Amino acid sequence: MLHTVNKSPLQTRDLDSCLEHLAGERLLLIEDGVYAAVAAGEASAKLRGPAAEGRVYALGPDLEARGIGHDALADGVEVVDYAGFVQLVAEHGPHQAWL
Amino acid sequence: MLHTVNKSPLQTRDLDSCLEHLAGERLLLIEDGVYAAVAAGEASAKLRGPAAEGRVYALGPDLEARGIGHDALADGVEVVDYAGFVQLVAEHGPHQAWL
Amino acid sequence: MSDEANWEDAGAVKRFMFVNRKAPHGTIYALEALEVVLISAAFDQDVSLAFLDDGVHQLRQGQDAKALGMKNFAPTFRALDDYDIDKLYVEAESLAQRGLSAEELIVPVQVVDRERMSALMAEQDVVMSF
Amino acid sequence: MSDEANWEDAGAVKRFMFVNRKAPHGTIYALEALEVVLISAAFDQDVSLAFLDDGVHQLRQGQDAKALGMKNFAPTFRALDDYDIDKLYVEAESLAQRGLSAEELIVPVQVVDRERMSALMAEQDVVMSF
Amino acid sequence: MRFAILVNEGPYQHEAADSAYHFAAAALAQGHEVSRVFFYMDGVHNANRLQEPQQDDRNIVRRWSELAEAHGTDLVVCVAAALRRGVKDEILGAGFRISGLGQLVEVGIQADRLVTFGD
Amino acid sequence: MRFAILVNEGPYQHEAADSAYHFAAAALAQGHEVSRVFFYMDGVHNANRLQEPQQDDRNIVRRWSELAEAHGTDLVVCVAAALRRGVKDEILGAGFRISGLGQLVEVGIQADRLVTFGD
Repeated sequence: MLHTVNKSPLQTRDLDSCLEHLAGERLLLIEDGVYAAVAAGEASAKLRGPAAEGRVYALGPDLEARGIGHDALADGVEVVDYAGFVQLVAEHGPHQAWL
Repeated sequence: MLHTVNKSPLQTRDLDSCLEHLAGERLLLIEDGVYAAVAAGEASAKLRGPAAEGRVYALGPDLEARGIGHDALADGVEVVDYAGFVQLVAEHGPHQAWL
Repeated sequence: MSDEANWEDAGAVKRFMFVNRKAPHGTIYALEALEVVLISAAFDQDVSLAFLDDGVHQLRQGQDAKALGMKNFAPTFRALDDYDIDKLYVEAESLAQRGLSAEELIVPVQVVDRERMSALMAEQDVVMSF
Repeated sequence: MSDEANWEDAGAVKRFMFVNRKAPHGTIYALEALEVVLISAAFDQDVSLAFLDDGVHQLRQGQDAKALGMKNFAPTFRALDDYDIDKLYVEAESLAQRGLSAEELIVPVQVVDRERMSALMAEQDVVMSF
Repeated sequence: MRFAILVNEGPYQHEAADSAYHFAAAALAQGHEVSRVFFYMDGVHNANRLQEPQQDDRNIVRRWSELAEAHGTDLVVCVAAALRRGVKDEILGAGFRISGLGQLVEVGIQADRLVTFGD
Repeated sequence: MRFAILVNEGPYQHEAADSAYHFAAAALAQGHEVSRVFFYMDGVHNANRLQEPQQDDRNIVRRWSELAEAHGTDLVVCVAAALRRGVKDEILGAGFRISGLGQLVEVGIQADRLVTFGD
């Protein structure tokens, strides 16, 4: 299963709820959800466990739009483009959007 | 100044941010914001200070729509209808919506 | 219904979960999720509903949106049983945070803990989140 | 502009604050708030902008939405000075939570603490929140 | 007292359009003036006269038109927001007009209170 | 692989409509099939052909029409959501059609993956 979160982690509880239900699955941060991946931000600590296991991704075009360089990302977060988003859904099964 | 919050307190941080900036002003809970006023809910504790001073209101039609009886409300929260909403804005000055 | 004919040809039965995480009335998401659930009944799939986070508010008794001119759709949850949709899972932690108990809900539900809810989600073929 | 003529007759000068609390690009709120600010310059009011919560993200340097086909509106903040709009208040606590410093922002701003921000809000005649 | 209202969201999706209407109606019922309602961003969809809600639901565009008819409230749709979203004169409800953002700032100056509804 | 996409929000207001488009385009570029995009709730506003964004902005309705034209993707607008919001045949973009919610459930069954974009 591939989970996506599209909201900022300091604005809504969607990321928190997703992480509470993530178990061993994968998480892709899209839209305003990518702010969670900023290492210097408060929310990035929440990603530490799954990121260390290579299960957290952030959408590149959404990072660029928001002025977040790849060097600013928390350890273990992998950047993918839309092609990578498609591959993640294809490989890891049903999509669950935490809207 | 009259502040309004229209989001659920367990979904977004809008109520938190509003309360952090409320100072001595008044707060009216509308739309999904009214869930904050439910005494049994986790969020109602945050309202305690301003509610005790009679500065917290909840919109009656929005409570009814959501099945929240007046007896379920936290102490000090005053229920107003739309006429009361209009009066609050008229008497207490500029409106600030915490969208 | 031609839709039905199509999928019956395919013979597929999938596990569909409708995930409800939003409060009713503030947005139309909750109401429209229920519309899809009702339609899905015609397709004889393995349908379940999950209520967590603010989605549990959808099941509160006594909702009355008349004064707002909006629809009272909560009673429609009672009709799901007639469509053989009876897997309604409600997360215990979400209820507790909101001071709600299962007895206060408009329909009988299965209360599950967060771990069980995660496991149920992971078993699905299709998840529609609202 | 007939709009201008009308208010000039009234002779009113009001304190207008535009409160920005949302991140850019995910919704159009941030972009459209800036549009109102630019228009307001033509009305010679006492205009200020407040950035708090996720609104501070609007001022990040290096935003590039080209790959999304969306507008890069952040550089427009640099034009505000030409319109004599120079009261940009940014909340220190909001920056800190997001790991941002004032030096990383696209324009010079006044960093204020939460208490000062509350006081500034309370001084306004009109607050437009986005 | 003279009120102005800003509506940032479209009909049916968010409660904002309902809240704005009920506020306006209540202000008028108390004898206040509601000089202008400004529809911005997705708020412009409020003005689409092609809306055909189900029988048991409210008709949001008609409700605004009737309010304007009864009380002379100026219903202004932001031209840039409307063009972008395809809300054109040919589908505009009665009592609405399309104009510039200056109409929002202007009424912010002229009205005693500006009340905002959005998401 | 066969993808289906659900779009719950309108154009320009939320990024959801953009994300859905970029996902669809990327899937097609990889040789996958995108058999249907279903527009639900405010998503129906994506189909309004009267949209006239500014010169330097993307044209969301045209982008969908071109995608359908090039790849045969079925663009389905929910009839109930569209009626309520005034999205009628007379303002429908090329390649879109109005139909029932059954089309969403059907494609959820038929497609290998259903991907949802909303707010």
